[in-house]
Amino acid sequence: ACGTKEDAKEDNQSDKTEDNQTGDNSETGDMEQFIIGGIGPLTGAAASYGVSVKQGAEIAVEEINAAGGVTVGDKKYELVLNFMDDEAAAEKAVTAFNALMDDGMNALMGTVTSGAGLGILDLVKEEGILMLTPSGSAAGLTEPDNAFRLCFTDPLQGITMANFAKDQGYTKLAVIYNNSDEYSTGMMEAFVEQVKSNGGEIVASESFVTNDVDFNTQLTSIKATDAQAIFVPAYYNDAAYITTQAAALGMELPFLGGDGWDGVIAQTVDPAVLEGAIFLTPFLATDEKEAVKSFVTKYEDKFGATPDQFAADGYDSIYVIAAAMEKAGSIESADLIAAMTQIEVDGLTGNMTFNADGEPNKGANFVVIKDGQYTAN
Amino acid sequence: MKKNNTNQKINHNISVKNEKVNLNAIQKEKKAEAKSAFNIKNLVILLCIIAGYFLLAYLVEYRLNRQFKSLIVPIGANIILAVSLNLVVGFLGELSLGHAGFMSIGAFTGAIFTLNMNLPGNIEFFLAIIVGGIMAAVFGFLIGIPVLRLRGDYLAIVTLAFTEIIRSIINTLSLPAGKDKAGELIVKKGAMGLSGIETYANYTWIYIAAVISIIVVVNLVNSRQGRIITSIRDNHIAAESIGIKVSRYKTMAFVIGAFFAGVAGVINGHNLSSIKPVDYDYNRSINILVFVVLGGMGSIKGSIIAATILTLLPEVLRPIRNYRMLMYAIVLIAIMLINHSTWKSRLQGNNLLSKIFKKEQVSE
Amino acid sequence: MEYIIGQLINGLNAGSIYALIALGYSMVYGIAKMINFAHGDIIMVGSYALYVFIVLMKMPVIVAILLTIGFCAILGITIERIAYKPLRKAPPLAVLITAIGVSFFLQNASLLIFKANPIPFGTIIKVDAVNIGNISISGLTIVTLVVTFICMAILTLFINKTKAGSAMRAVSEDKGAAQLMGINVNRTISLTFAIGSALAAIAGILFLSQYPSLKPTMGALPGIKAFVAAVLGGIGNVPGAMLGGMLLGIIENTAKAYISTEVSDAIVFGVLILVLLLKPSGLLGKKRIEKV
Amino acid sequence: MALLEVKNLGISFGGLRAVDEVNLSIKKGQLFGLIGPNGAGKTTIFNLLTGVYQPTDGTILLDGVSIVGKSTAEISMAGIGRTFQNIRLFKNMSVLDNVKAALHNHEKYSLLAGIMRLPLYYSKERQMNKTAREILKVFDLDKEENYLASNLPYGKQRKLEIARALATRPKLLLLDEPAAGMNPNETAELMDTIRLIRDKFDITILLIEHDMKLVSGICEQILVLNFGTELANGTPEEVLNDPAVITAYLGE
Amino acid sequence: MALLKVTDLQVYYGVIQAIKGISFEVNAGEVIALIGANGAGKTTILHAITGLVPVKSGSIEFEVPKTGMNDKDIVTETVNLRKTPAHKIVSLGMAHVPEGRRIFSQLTVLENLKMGAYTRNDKEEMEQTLKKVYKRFPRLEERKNQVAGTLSGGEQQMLAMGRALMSHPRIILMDEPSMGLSPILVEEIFDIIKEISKSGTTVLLVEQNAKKALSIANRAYVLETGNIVLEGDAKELMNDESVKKAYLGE
Ligand SMILES: Nc1ncnc2c1ncn2[C@@H]1O[C@H](COP(=O)(O)OP(=O)(O)OP(=O)(O)O)[C@@H](O)[C@H]1O
Ligand SMILES: Nc1ncnc2c1ncn2[C@@H]1O[C@H](COP(=O)(O)OP(=O)(O)OP(=O)(O)O)[C@@H](O)[C@H]1O
Ligand SMILES: [Mg+2]
Ligand SMILES: [Mg+2]
Repeated sequence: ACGTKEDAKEDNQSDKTEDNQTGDNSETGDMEQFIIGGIGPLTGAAASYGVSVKQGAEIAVEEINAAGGVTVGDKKYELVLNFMDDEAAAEKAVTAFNALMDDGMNALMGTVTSGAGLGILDLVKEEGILMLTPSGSAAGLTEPDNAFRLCFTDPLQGITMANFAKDQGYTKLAVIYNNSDEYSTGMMEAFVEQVKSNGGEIVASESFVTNDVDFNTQLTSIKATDAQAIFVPAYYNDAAYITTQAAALGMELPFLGGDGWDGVIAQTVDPAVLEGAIFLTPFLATDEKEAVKSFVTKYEDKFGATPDQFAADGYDSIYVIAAAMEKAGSIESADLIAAMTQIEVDGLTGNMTFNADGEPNKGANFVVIKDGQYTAN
Repeated sequence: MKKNNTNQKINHNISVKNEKVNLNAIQKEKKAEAKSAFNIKNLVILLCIIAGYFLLAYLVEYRLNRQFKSLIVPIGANIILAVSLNLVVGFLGELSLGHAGFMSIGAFTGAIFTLNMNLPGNIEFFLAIIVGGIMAAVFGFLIGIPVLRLRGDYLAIVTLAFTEIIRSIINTLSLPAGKDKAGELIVKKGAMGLSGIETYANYTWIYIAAVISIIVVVNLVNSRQGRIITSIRDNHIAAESIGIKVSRYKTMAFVIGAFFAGVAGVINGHNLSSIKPVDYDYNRSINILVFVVLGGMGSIKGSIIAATILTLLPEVLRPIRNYRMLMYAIVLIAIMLINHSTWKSRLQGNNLLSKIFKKEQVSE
Repeated sequence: MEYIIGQLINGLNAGSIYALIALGYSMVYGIAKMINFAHGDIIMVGSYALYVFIVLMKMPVIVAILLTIGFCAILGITIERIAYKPLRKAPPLAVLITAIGVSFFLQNASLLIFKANPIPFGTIIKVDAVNIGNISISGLTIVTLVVTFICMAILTLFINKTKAGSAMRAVSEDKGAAQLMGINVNRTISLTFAIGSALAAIAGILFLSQYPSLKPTMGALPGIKAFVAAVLGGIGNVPGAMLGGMLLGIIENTAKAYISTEVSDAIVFGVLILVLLLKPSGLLGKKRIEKV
Repeated sequence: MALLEVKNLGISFGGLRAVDEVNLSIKKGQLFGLIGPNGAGKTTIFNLLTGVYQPTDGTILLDGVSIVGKSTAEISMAGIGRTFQNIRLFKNMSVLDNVKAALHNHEKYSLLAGIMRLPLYYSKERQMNKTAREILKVFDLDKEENYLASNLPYGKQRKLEIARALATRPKLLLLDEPAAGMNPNETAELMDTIRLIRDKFDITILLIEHDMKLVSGICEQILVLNFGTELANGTPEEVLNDPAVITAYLGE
Repeated sequence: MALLKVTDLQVYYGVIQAIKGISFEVNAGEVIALIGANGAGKTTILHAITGLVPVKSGSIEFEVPKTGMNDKDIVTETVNLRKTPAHKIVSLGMAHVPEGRRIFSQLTVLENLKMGAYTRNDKEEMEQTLKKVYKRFPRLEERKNQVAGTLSGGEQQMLAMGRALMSHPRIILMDEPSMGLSPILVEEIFDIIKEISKSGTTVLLVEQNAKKALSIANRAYVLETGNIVLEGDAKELMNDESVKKAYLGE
């Protein structure tokens, strides 16, 4: 019984520990603030994804504020990004979300990972606040009317890649996927479905778990089959290991990937092993588009690293929210949500609009890796 | 032979002697011997419990901000976990890293139950807690029988292994996740976890659950069975020599621990609305163990406080953003060092948290 | 056939790394009687150190390797002095917890220093694959095997044949009595951690060569796998660690290859449990006799 | 008919034949001494009688019932209590709880009763406290009932171990060097206590001891072991004057 | 000048004061007995001297030959053991047979004995000492490859003494060496102690068996709850009424 008294004390003290805002470094003091909450992993195994999103978003926030903030009706708003760590765990995401609500969050950019997102969905629903997930690709994430998504869904990608494989004339396919990660599993399941309905066959379905680094066994098994191509719905660091080890085993099968592959070259010691790999991505750091170029330079100056797709997603998410604000002419959640379906944003990840289900419509372009370079296909 | 039968107690001989240093242990405070259940002590406790509830209610309704409101259930769940693990580690003296596994079993059983039943909310949740707890207990029994023959670090690794087995097995199962709008049964791949779980858990539920688990464990350790369990911890050979069926009572403690881990799992699941097998890996077991050791093995109050503080700590540390988890690590190490530092033992002879609450110390 | 052997080699490949890590794990346990949960993270630190020396400081490989090993040895001693030594008289579990704290600390410290993004870092050990018929064994696998074996041999000799070694065994049993024999307990324990961490560094270097990417959390999984390996072989027993590591690698890969990649973990741990039930102190671990 | 009947008992450890062809017959109520050089196998015999080791051959009958192959716990329930050469108390439990733990087979109540604190719990606990205190009183440990066992001075620790063994209501009590490390006064006191418990709890006692004052003082019959086998067996007078015993064990 | 000189020694366990400022000295060649009831503080004193427990105050002076530790030397200096790291004490020529034996129970008998000679580098002489030890304790030679932990109580006591002798000490501290030994062995042990002292090794002996201890000791100190209450010639103490009553059980 006495335990609860204890936490009570703790809580009261920590009421003071509010205000952990980031990004409000522009001197436009008189403007009102519009607080965008961010949730994603900044520590733990998935930290890199969260950090990228955060950093991309920070750049967007700075740009917008520097340009005098967001005009909503006759008011101008300064954007404030308040990004909190959820260690990619639903449990932490819940408290992070509530902490953000305490800090007066106006709209949520998050979560970065799907699992955490599903954990806060109920809360988001009852708050009715605008939620835009930059990179959470699990199908269920956009189920509430006030939840939107900036990236593709896993199923969509899986299906697209399956059809692509068909066009390439691959009928026997192998997959290696992360069965402890819904992004990877989701994509895999859709892919397998589609391949089958396209009359193809899956000759090998191998799995691994997060943090695995040794894929030789899976690859050796695939090598023993007559697969024509390997589909790897996974993130770039897994992809880097897989391709490298495949090469070491002397396998020449072409690789098909998902948007998680973006950044794989930077992750691979000898990009030669990636030669010919094809994947789907809305963003390419090497893209010639002006917007992309300037973003990439800014990002590299500020963070000393090439931005990956997560960074781009974060960046775009901020612009989408800003666009929604302007369109809505108010910062009421209801208006923002209504506005989401009416806006059209030309972002780093393509020109996008959003449908009532919260899904984005945007062109995905295939990317082939040729002589260590991403090249539009 | 004599005071310290050291040559048996390899490398503990020093510490064994040092146990003597602690003062409050020289004379354990006398327990008032109650004649029956109806006595002042119990009455006071009852009142304290009720008062505690109203205080909590008041805090949640009027004082706490959302961040900390949303921490009530996790704190409560962790208290249940810590207290029940303490039964195994602190009182039985066996190092188990299987708690996350039992939690997982509870969480998934409970979630599947509520997803597929559609009874009125609270009844459904109550039943889910029972079912989840029992399921975990059953596994605790099945695992305990063979595994509890092992001791110390070997038991630790085996229970850890068991946690991982549970995880990867659930990963591969396909779970019934209730019916969709069309009335079709949804089957989810374990790896994808379960989502859309009703968030039944609230401060009332967790308060009741936590209080019950605490009462059960406290009463248990002060009962005949509890005495047997602690005697096994202190010297299993002597315990056998006075007619104690060691494995039987080990299993008992283990199963009870598993049951409450399961209960905590169910609550955890119905607080998050979405659960994944990976959420219950060995790291979680380790975190629970940290609560127990930090709070002091064999100290229920210690576990309660440690669970509370360590659940709050990362949240309180949010303002220092990037340095948060680093700080967490430092604080963790610091507390352990202070707890056992010599100057500490000189003026206290015991555990930091036990400065607030007295507790008996365990040498192994 | 070729397939089977191919898979066996994969097993050896992974196994030799586990074995190498397990060596350090097991020896620290054997002497200091503590599960050093930070062992895996020392591997991580070692890998980053190597990266710093070679890529950022442009040092010659050999120098870098030696520096890395030295650095980790010192790190090991420092950790022991700061986080474990004050707890000599505390119940063993207390040390386990600080070890976990140290592990958190190292991970998050390198997260702050080197950022979250994985850093690709190629192998520094270039040995051509050996081809027997149409089976090819990667040079690295062979190097790792050889190094692991050498380490094991040296370590075994050191512990059983040298004076310092016997001092270690005495300390592991009764620090007080060891002192009465004229053994410097603190130095002996420091030495233990130095050697353990040096082994971790070597493991880190080879691990990195096999799996060329740096990540603050990279040590966690190999750490726990090695722990399992050590227990499988009989924790505290050096040859056991080697055996355990190899077996673990082979079992794991066979399970993946012939049963299912999805349940391979379950199978590995299942085997561990079975072994311990049949041989409660691991394959080579000798049973501690408790006279009544 | 004898309470304990041991016939050509034997056990080997690896090559070593620690106990060999030992016969032992103890009558009800007897105070029996087991002596012999260090390493003769005395403690090992205790371990065999209590099921800690399983004999490689021989039979052990307690009240005519064989206890070979029974577990230590079962043997205790069958009526053999013991103390250890190197004290094995429940160090972190109170003196009272040490004894109460040993009462567990006599004052039973269900787990449920304990957890729910049913009336049965209170009555049984009260009963246990009463019995435990009576036993402690015999060893005048009643004033220290709330001390942690590990904080008792050495002599009292030995007594507590005996008290704990008694609490299991044994027919036969095995004492392994009860006077070890006690000074003459403490030993003298102990002798009285041993006699007292034999009469008060009317039990049979088999004790190992190197203190001849004690052995000759209270034992009615003595078995002398040497290298695991019987060297002599008889009354103190016979045994202690047996030249073989003198050369092998007593000296001068 | 005394070989070992303890002045105003105070030792605490936490807040409990176990030794309340005692002083005594041991001259070269003497056998000194420390007697006292359980818990008087005998073991604590020995532990304090060899640095197993921290000393609160007081000094412990030990006389050592200037050049190394070979007995022919006459030139000596006194070192304060309080300032000497515990592990250096053995090499100064002091060995300790601790209470409860503290043998390395997982090591074999032989390994245990070797441990005793840890600080010695003189191989041949070591072999000699080993032979001597085996001569004194034949049982140890029989069992040299048995795991020490499985030795009988008495065998363990022999091992503990043998181990101490392996360091070839000038003074040897013994904590109840006769404990748990058969009468004949007790005799033997005390004979051995006599021999040891004859062979020029000084002995500081803690005993429960006051009668025997006093019979072989030159001088003795009687300890009660951390204080020295009586001291003097062993023979005289034997006839001291209070001693008789309290420790000789007459
Ligand atoms: N578990 C064991 N493994 C190997 N040898 C053993 C074991 N237990 C006892 N022994 C040996 O058996 C012999 C008898 O041991 P035991 O402890 O019975 O002697 P004891 O008569 O009790 O001697 P003491 O009076 O010194 O205690 C000893 O030589 C001992 O070394
Ligand atoms: N590690 C310790 N912590 C606390 N108190 C201790 C410790 N060791 C000994 N004591 C206490 O210090 C006092 C002296 O103990 P010590 O062991 O020196 O007595 P002793 O004369 O050796 O007794 P015995 O004859 O039983 O060996 C006793 O009261 C004992 O309880
Ligand atoms: Mg014995
Ligand atoms: Mg003593």
